[in-house]
Order: sequence, then structure tokens, then C-alpha cells
Amino acid sequence: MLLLNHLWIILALPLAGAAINGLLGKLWPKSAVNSVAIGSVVLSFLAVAETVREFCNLAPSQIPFIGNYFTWMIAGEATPHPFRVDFALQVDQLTVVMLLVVTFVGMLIHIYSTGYMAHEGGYYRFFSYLNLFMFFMLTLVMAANLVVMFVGWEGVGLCSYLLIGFWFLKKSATDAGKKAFIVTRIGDFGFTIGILLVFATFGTVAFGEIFPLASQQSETVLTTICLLLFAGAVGKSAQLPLYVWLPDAMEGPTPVSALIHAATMVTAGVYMVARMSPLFSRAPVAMFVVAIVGAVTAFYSATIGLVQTDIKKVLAYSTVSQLGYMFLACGVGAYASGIFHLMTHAFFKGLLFLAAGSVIHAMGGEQDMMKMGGLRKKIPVTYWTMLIGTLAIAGIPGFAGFFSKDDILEAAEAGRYHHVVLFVLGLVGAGLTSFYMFRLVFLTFFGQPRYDEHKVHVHESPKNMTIPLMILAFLSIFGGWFAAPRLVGRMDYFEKFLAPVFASSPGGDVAPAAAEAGATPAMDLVHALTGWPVIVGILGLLVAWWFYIKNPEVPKRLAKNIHALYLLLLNKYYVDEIYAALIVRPLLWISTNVLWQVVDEGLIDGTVNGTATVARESGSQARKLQSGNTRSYAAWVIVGAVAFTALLFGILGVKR
Amino acid sequence: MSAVPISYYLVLSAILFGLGVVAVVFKRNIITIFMSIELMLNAVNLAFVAFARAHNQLDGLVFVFFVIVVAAAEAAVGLAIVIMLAQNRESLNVERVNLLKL
Amino acid sequence: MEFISQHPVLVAAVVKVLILLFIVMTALAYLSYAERKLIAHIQSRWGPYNVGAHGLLQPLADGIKFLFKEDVTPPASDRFIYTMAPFLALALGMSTIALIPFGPPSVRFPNGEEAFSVADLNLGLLFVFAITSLGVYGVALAGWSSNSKYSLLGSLRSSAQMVSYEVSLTISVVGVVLLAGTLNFNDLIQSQHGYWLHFIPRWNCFPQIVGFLCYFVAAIAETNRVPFDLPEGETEIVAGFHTEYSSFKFAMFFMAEYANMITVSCLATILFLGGWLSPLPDRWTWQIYLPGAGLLILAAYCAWDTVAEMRGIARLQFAVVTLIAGGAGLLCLIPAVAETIKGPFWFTTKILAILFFYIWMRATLPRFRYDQLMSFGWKLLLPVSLANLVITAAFIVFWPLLRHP
Amino acid sequence: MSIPVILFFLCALVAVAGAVLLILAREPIHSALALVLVMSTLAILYLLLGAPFIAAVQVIVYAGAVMVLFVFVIMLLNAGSEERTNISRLAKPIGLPLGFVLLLAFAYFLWRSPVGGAIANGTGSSNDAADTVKLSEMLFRQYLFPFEATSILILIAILGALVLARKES
Repeated sequence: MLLLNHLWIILALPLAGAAINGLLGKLWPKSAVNSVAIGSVVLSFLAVAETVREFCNLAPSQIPFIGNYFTWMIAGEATPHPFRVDFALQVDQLTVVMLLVVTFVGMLIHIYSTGYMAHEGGYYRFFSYLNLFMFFMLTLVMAANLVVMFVGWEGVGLCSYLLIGFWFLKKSATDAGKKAFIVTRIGDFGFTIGILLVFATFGTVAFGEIFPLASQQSETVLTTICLLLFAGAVGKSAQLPLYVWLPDAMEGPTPVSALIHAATMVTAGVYMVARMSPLFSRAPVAMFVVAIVGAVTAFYSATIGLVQTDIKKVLAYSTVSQLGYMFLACGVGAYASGIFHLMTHAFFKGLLFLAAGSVIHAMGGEQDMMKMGGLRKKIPVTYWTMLIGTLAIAGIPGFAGFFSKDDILEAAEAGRYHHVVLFVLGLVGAGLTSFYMFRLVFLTFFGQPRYDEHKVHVHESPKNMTIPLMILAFLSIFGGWFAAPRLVGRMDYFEKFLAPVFASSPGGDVAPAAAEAGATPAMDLVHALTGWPVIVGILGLLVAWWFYIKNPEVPKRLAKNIHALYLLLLNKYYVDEIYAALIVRPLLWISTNVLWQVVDEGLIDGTVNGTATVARESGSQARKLQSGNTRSYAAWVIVGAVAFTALLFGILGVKR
Repeated sequence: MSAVPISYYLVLSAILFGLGVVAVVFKRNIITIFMSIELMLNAVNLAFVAFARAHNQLDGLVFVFFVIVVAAAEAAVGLAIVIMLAQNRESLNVERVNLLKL
Repeated sequence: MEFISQHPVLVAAVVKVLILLFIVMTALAYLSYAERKLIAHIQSRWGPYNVGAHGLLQPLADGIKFLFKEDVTPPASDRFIYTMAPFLALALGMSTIALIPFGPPSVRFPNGEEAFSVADLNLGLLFVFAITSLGVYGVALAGWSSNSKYSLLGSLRSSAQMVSYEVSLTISVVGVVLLAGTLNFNDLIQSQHGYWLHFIPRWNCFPQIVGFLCYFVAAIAETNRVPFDLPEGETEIVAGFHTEYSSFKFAMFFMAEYANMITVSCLATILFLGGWLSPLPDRWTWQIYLPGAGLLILAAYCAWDTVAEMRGIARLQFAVVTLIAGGAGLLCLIPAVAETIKGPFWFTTKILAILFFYIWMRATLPRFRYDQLMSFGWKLLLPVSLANLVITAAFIVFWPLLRHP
Repeated sequence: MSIPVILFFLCALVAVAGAVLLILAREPIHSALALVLVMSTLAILYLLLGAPFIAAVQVIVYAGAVMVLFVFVIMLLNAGSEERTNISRLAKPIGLPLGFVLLLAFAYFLWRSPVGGAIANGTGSSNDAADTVKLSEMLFRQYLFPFEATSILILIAILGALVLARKES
């Protein structure tokens, strides 16, 4: 119980690291900065480990374990429902999973960064931001009420902004940072209103107090709340229609893309939906919206990923689509599957990004796959790890992705809110995923080098980059085996572990119950191994092989034949342009012509200046009274004295 | 022995006070204005003593004592200020001294 | 007539005032004579000699001269104040003397009024100071009103000097007041009655020696006498504040100055020298015949002088003087009379001694420089008198504790 | 019509006359003298009221020190008759009448004041010695703190005067 009683330590460590590096790092050598940054994260990982150990010894009655540290803000004590926000942290199974993922992946990526950023300026700044991000992410994950969660939520947003624009001399980077920030704000707007609505409805914002009351609320209210909250999730997790910022976010350093824009932050939306599952589960409409959005996003961004040539862009779109899968899972009520996929995705997508980073590192900053090729021999470690990651994401049996994605699709097919459309979209998306991932691998590592070998000196990355790759590769293989027993019709450990969290949500998860019953016919090994997901996965592999190994001119011909579609995909359905035309320009026009010239200059400035003018005028009039002339003052004093005497004796009639 | 009602003294002090007030307004010479203030203080002192006598209490006298002392201190500082003023502005006319105006 | 019978107090007061006025006027006149004569002798000159025997009628001549000289008033002067100033000075100078007890209060008129003091106030000392503190006006106004640079400077100097020294004058006296615990002159004098070792009189000048010296110096400055006669420093500013004054107004300033001298000497006598107490032990009862004896000796000297020295009209005058002195001496030998005039005799003797000191100093000492004067007054005299006051107070508070712990 | 009453009216007359003179005199020094006159008469009134100590203090401090200071300053600055500027047109039309109103009001209310009827049994010097002792007792016991405060005030005043009068050089 040492650390459970001091959960804040987990947060304090990265914060301290950020503060120290941010304030003093400028003066220190890189080694010192490294030791501070990595040390803080490693320590907080160890703290998490210890916490988890202690957590496992807790009796079910003690879960969720809540540590309440101080009342952050309180208003209206008199009222029956004062607005009271405690700075409270809580730990339950869901939190444990997230904590482990965040701190562990974060730790690895920190280590990786020491290699990747070795030659960059603003070294200390980078690590200070990174630690700060860890702090906010952990806050978000451990928050025991919506407001504290929101703090973390916005904090990670801030850090994402800072890190995307890390190379602030590059205009594209800063623009991307602003874009990410603003687009996310749109969602956060909904999220904020959702929080307020929650308070208005339940009179509190603490999870522990909300959920018991959920059943008493009407479905419409819950639906509204859930949709508002989901809006936040859409923004943060880059779902349709607010996904546009994530691809641009690739302007940031690759470790950032790996940590923030693949492994942790972007999954915050999923986490939040899972966390609020008791509410969502009572709002079928909201659930359906979530599912639809997830499925569509999964398919949609996969299609875009087909034709991208920038290695990181491909990964970005695949991230979006994977997040779509997670929401799909949540939407069909398979929260555990969603979180499971979140975890595995954190592993293999982190791995993929880091590997891509390693490739870029090796290519000396080149990101265009068309200028790569044949790297397999030159950077074997990167190659193998990346291959593993690809196999994992493609859902090839035995790898982590297989289990989680299979779970999700199966839930979409037979889950509580199942719907054939969802299933089909997910399935096609899965096929596309495996196709473009293998396309990436083949383009990068196979075939003839398409770059000038004299200019580019390809070299394997240093140890501190490759070792994290290996560890993540290992996890990408075995990270999914928690769910292995399902294949033989047994209980899925992961879902079993998470079950208490979602138990309160009616029919949240059919899987455990079914598994207990052991009578779900779908659940036998053969069927699982020959299920649709596996088939489409392998199909994608083969098509990619056919396209890019066997006869490489096919894609070009195809692009020529269906040129319109190709362009459409290449330009990402022109979404950015559409947004610009529909939203940005009108907004700009209104801001310039109405808000600026009429409201601001006319009304606001008018009011302010008018006040000033009135004050000045009245003052200059009143000034005439103050002649600075002693005699006049004396005269006024006498006036006062007479008035006072009259008051005292005459009017008040003081008894003499 | 004597048969002078207190009210006589009080009225006298009132008259003196009023005259002092009038003088403050009327005079322009800063020193004279100063003296008028002293006159008012004296009038008040007279009232004090008269009341003290009327109630056969000495507190009034103590207050007079304090008033006198304070008046002395005031005169010291005030006259120093007057001297500075005269040196800086070459005039003792308060109407020429209107630095209080912004 | 019945008003007089109703108010005997007033009548007695008026009578006493008139007598005192006459005495003081003569005293002033002959004080000037004495000054000139003494200084002359100290400087080995004859001094006034021709007007009457030994120039004894000189004051009379001076008075007549003053009266009949033209009274010039500077045209640019402020007439009213110019005229008022000397009167003010003289009046203030003389009025203090009314508070001085020249003899013991035991001696009374038939109607029970004290014989030797016009007004015996409980707060006599305080009132004396009140009046002397007004003395500045005479000088200041005179200098200002006569509208001349010299006068203005002189009066500025003198008023500054008086204000400065008045402080230490007052403070140096407070020690005595503390010892006596009263402000009444007679009580102050009575408190000095008695002897140490049966022959040293218990006068305050012994325990309060510092206060005494401070008082004396401050008094000299207060009366604008040498060495503090800056206001009329001939060498710098012709004659100080009364440069523009002539004839009788000038004379009034003169008299005022002498009157002030007498006042401060009286105060010194009362406060420090035991007033009308006799310096000799009481048991020497023969001492009451001293005044008579003194007068007879004077008469004898005058007689010999008449016979030996004088010629013509002077001889006649001196014979008269001899007769007056002898008669007075014989009169004073009558026990009752002797008993009565004992107090005044000693009082006058002490005053004369102090006045002699004054004149002696004027004859000998040079004049201070102005800044020296000021710094002396503020930086030496005031601190010393303050220290004296504090020490005295401390003594009064702690001495009993030490004696009876 | 006993002597004190006569004396009172005499002094009152002189005092008021002095105050009026203070107002009417053109020369500051005349005003100063008028004020000295007022103060002296007030001292006499204090005597009549049986407060000889206060009377003496009045003369010593006010007439003897404060006013001397005034006269001194007037002489130092050689203040001539005041010039008849009319910059503040406001002062006279408002100030004077109201000043007189104030005067009358005070006079009226004080006349009506309850203690008015009491007789000032002022005796020139009846028990004033005892009174003085009592006064000192009060001053140094009951009012010790104000007394000390005043002394500090005077100290401050001295310093202030010094600072103001010092020549910058």
C-alpha cells in the first residue's frame, strides 16, 4: 500500500523531470538531460509496476481505489449540489492497463529518442516536452473525475502542439501544430459542454458518483451527453470528420509520432469512451454513432493509405484506421476488445513508427518510399522488426494484431450492437490495411534501390534505437497472447481482467459470458484460423506481393486506368480543400468583415473609447472646481462645515 | 465672587472662531491665514477652559495644553514651509501659489 | 469714595505700585550713573564728575536732556508701531518687578496686605517668565517699524538671540523649582532657609551651581548685555534696533534694558541666592544693625569728603547727602525699623552685587561673534541646562530610595 | 456689575476688536500684533476662569514663542502689505457670508447649551496652586501617553523645520 497511498508520485516524477530539464537543461550536457528525462520515466514506470503489484492484492471491494488529495475548486457550498472538484486519482483495471502501456511504451520511446534526436537542436526542450506529455497523459489516465481528466486531456493536446511544432523554424511544422491544436479544440468544445451537462445532470463530475446514478437518467439525456463526449473523442482520436490534423502531425519528430500520435494520446478518446461505458451502454443511439464513425473511419482512411508514398503518412492513416477499429469495438459494446486493440496497437504501431524513424534515420531524412527500396540487407534489424510489426497489424495469426482485430470483427459480427455493415466495413478495412502495410514493406526493403547510393550512406541505427525496436517487436508478437485461450473456447484473460470495469454496463461485453458458457460455436481454433479476417489479411499480402514484387508496373497502369479514383485517393478525397472552402474561408471572411471591423472596432473599441472619452470630458469639466487655490478650498471647507452644523443641530436635532 | 455665566465665554469663543474662519477666507497673505488658524485654535481653547470650569474638571485644561503644544509644533513646520515658499515663488499671496492644481 | 472702602485690595495695590514705580525709576536712573562711573573707574577715568558733586546729578541732567531733545520719527517708518515699541519694552520690563517680593511676607500693612510685594501670586515665577517672554516684541517691533536696514538686522538678531536663550533660561530654573516644589517666590525663598554646617546658607546656588551659571549666562544674553550685546553692536550695525530712535523713546529703551537687568537680578537672587534671607546665621542677632551701621559709615565718609574735598555748591550738596545718610542710619538703628528692613536690605545688597557683576563684565569682556553666540546658546548652554534638569530630577526621585531603601 | 464682569466684557471687547483688526489690517505685522493682543486678553480670561497655569502657558507659548516666530518670519521675509489679487472670485462671495453664518450658528447653539447657565466661579487665584498640582498629576499619569506622543510630535516638527529650512548646496 506504499504507492497506492501516494499515487501522485507517479505523476510527480515526469513533471519534475520536465521542470528540471526545462529550467536547467539548457546549461547541461546531453548526458545529464538524458539521465534526468529517462530516469524520471523509468522511475515512474517502476512506480507503476509497484502500484500494479499492490493493486493486485486489493480486495474487489476496494476497487476502484481512489486517492483524494485536495479540493481543487468548490463553488456554492450552500447549494444541495455544490460544484466540487477534488484533485483525485483512481486506479482500476482499465487504469492499470493504460498505465502500463503508457509508461512502458513511453519509456522505450524516450530511450529511442536519445538516439534519434542526438543531432538535433533544442535537445533539452524536446525531452522536457516529452516528460511533460508523460505527466499529462498519466493525469488523464488516472483521473478520478471528468475535470481532472480534462486537465490531462488538454495538457496532452498542448504537448502535442508543442512537439509537432518542435522544429518551429519550419513553417509546415508550426502550421501542422496549429492545425492539430485548433481541430482538436472543435472536439474539446463538445467535450467541455458534455462535462457541464454531466454536472448539470448528476450534480457531480466524479466517476464513482456518476455511474451509480446513470440508470436513473432518461436515455435522451444520456445520449446527448455521450454524443458530446464522443465529439471530444473524435477530435482527440482523429476520427471522421476531424481526423485531418493527424496526417499533418507527422511533421513532428518521429518519436513524437510514435508516442503521441500512435501509441498514447490519440487513444485517449477510446480510453475515455471506455471509461464512460456505463453511460454509453445506456445510450444505444450514441453507441451506434460511435460504431458507425469508427467503422467508416477505419475503411475510409485505409483507402487513403493505399496510395500514399510518404512512409510516415501511410502509418498515420493506418493509425487513424486502427483507431477506427477501436471505436468500432467500443461502439458494438466490446470495450475490452477495444482496449485490447489499443494495447496491441500501441505496441505494433509504436514499433512501426520507430522502425520507420529508423529507416528515415538511415536514409538521412528521406521519407518518400519511392526513393527507397532494397534496404533489407543494409538495415536488417530495422527490417525484421518492421516486418514483425507489419505482420502484427495485418492480423496474421500468431501476432498480437490477429487476436485483437479478430476480437473486434467478431464482436462487430455477433456483438450486442452488431450490424452487418459494420462487419463488412471492418473486414474490407482489414484487407486494405494488410495491403498497404505490405506495400510499405515491399517498397521500402525489397526491389532495387531507387536512391543515389553515392549520396545516401545507409547505416543501421545505434543500439539505443534498435533495442527498443526489438523489445516492441517481441511485444508485438506475444502481447496478444492474453487472448489466446479464446481460440480454444476458454476465458480471455484480458477480458476477464477488465470485466469488473465494464460489468456495470449492461451487456457491455458478451464475450465473457459466452466464453463462460463455452458454447459459442464460432470459438474453435479452426474457424478462428480460417475466419474472414485472416483470409482478407493474407489476401492483402498476396495482392501487395503481386503488385510490388512480381510485376511492379501494374500499379502504374492501374493508376492510369482509374486515374480519377487514384487522384481522389492521392489527394485524400480533397477533404482539406473542402474544409478550407466550406469552413475556413467563410470563417475568415466573417472574422475579418464582421467580427473584426464591425464588432471589435465598432462595438468593443467604441464602447471602451467612449467610456474613456466620457471620463476625460467629465474630468476636464470637474477640474475647473479644483482651482488649486487655497482660498477657494477654504471656502468649500466652510460650506461643508455649515452643512454639517445644520445637519447636526438643525435637522438631526441633537439634544443639547 | 464673579457672576459671569459660562455661556458668555462660549459665545465669545464662537465669535472669535467665526472671525478666524472669515479671516482664512478673506486674507490672501499666507502668513496671515496661518495666524487666523491660530486664532481659531485659541477660540477653541477658550471654549475648552470654559467647559472645564463649568464641569469643574481639569481634563479640559489638559486638552488646552495639548492644543497649545501642537499649535506650537504646527507653527514651527508651517513657518518653515512659508519661508521655503517665499524663497521659491517670491510671493506670499496664496492665490499665486496654486500648485495644488494638476 | 465708598468704592475705595469697598475694595481695599485695589487701593493698597495702587499705592504700592506708585511707590515701587518711583523707587524703580530712580534706581534705573542711578543705575546708568553707576554703570558709567564704575566703568570709568575700571578704565581709570573719572567718569561723570561735573554735574553735581561726583556727578551725582548726572542722571537728572540726562533725563532733562532726553525730554527736551527733538523727537525725530523717520518718515518711512510705521508710525504706530514705531511709537508703541519703546512703551511696550519699558512697560514689560517694569511690570515684572511688581511680582518680586522685596521682603518677607510676614511684614504687612495694617489692612493685612503684604508690604514688600505688589502681587504675591502662587505661580509668580511662571508669570514673570510669561512677561519676560513678551520682551522680545519691543526690540523686534522697534527694529522693524523704523524701516532701516541696521535696525531690522539688529532686531532680527536680538529677537533670535532672545528666543534662543529664553529656552535655556527657563530650563536652567526648573531644577530649582523641582527642589522647592513650588512656583511661589516666597515659598521658593523659604525653601532655602537654613544652613549647612551652621554657617553655609542653604542657597540653591550651591546644589544648583550649574543651573545658576547657566541662568546667569542666559540672563545676560536675554538682556542683550555684553558680551552678548549683538543687537546693538556699534561696530557692525550702528546701534542695532534703536538706531533710528532719538530723545525720550531712546531713553525708554535704555530704561527698559536696565529694568530687565534688575528683573533678572531679582530672579537670580530669589531663585539661587536666598532672596531676602540673610547670609549670616540667625543666631547673630546683631546683624539687624548692619544696614544702619553701613549708612552711618557712608555718612561719615560723606562728611569727611564735604570738609576735605568739596568746594562751593558741591560742598552744600554733599552736606545734604551727609545729613540724609546719617539720618537714615540713625533711623535704621531703631530695633523695630531694623527688624522691618532686614529683608529688603539683604535683597537689595544681593541685587546690587549682581548688578556690579554685570557692569564689571561689560567693562572687561569682548563681544561674541553672532554664529558663536548662536552655537554657544544651542549647542552648549541648552544641553548643559537640560542635563542639569535631568540630573536634578533623577536625584529627587532616587535620593529618598537610596536613603530609606 | 462686579469687577470680573466688567473685566470680562472689557477683555471680550478687546479680543473681538483684535480679531477684527487681524482681518482688516493690510500689513501682516499689524495682524500679528492684533493676534498677540487677542491672545493676551484670552490669557486674562483664563485667569478669570481660574486657570492661571493655562493663562501663563498661553502667554509663554503663544504670545511669547509662536507669535514671536511669526513676527520674526514676517520681518525676515520683509512681508509688505498684501496685494489685492482677485484670482479666486469664489472665495469671498461664498466664504464670507457662510463664515458669518457659521459664527452665528455656533454662537446661537453655544448660547443655548445647557452649561450656559452655570456660573464661572473664576477666582483670580483661589486654589490654582492645587489645581496646577492636579493638572500635572493628570498630565503625567492619566494622560502620560498623549504627553509622550506630543513630545515625539514636537521632535518631528523640529526635524521637519530643520530639513525645510536647510539650504541645498
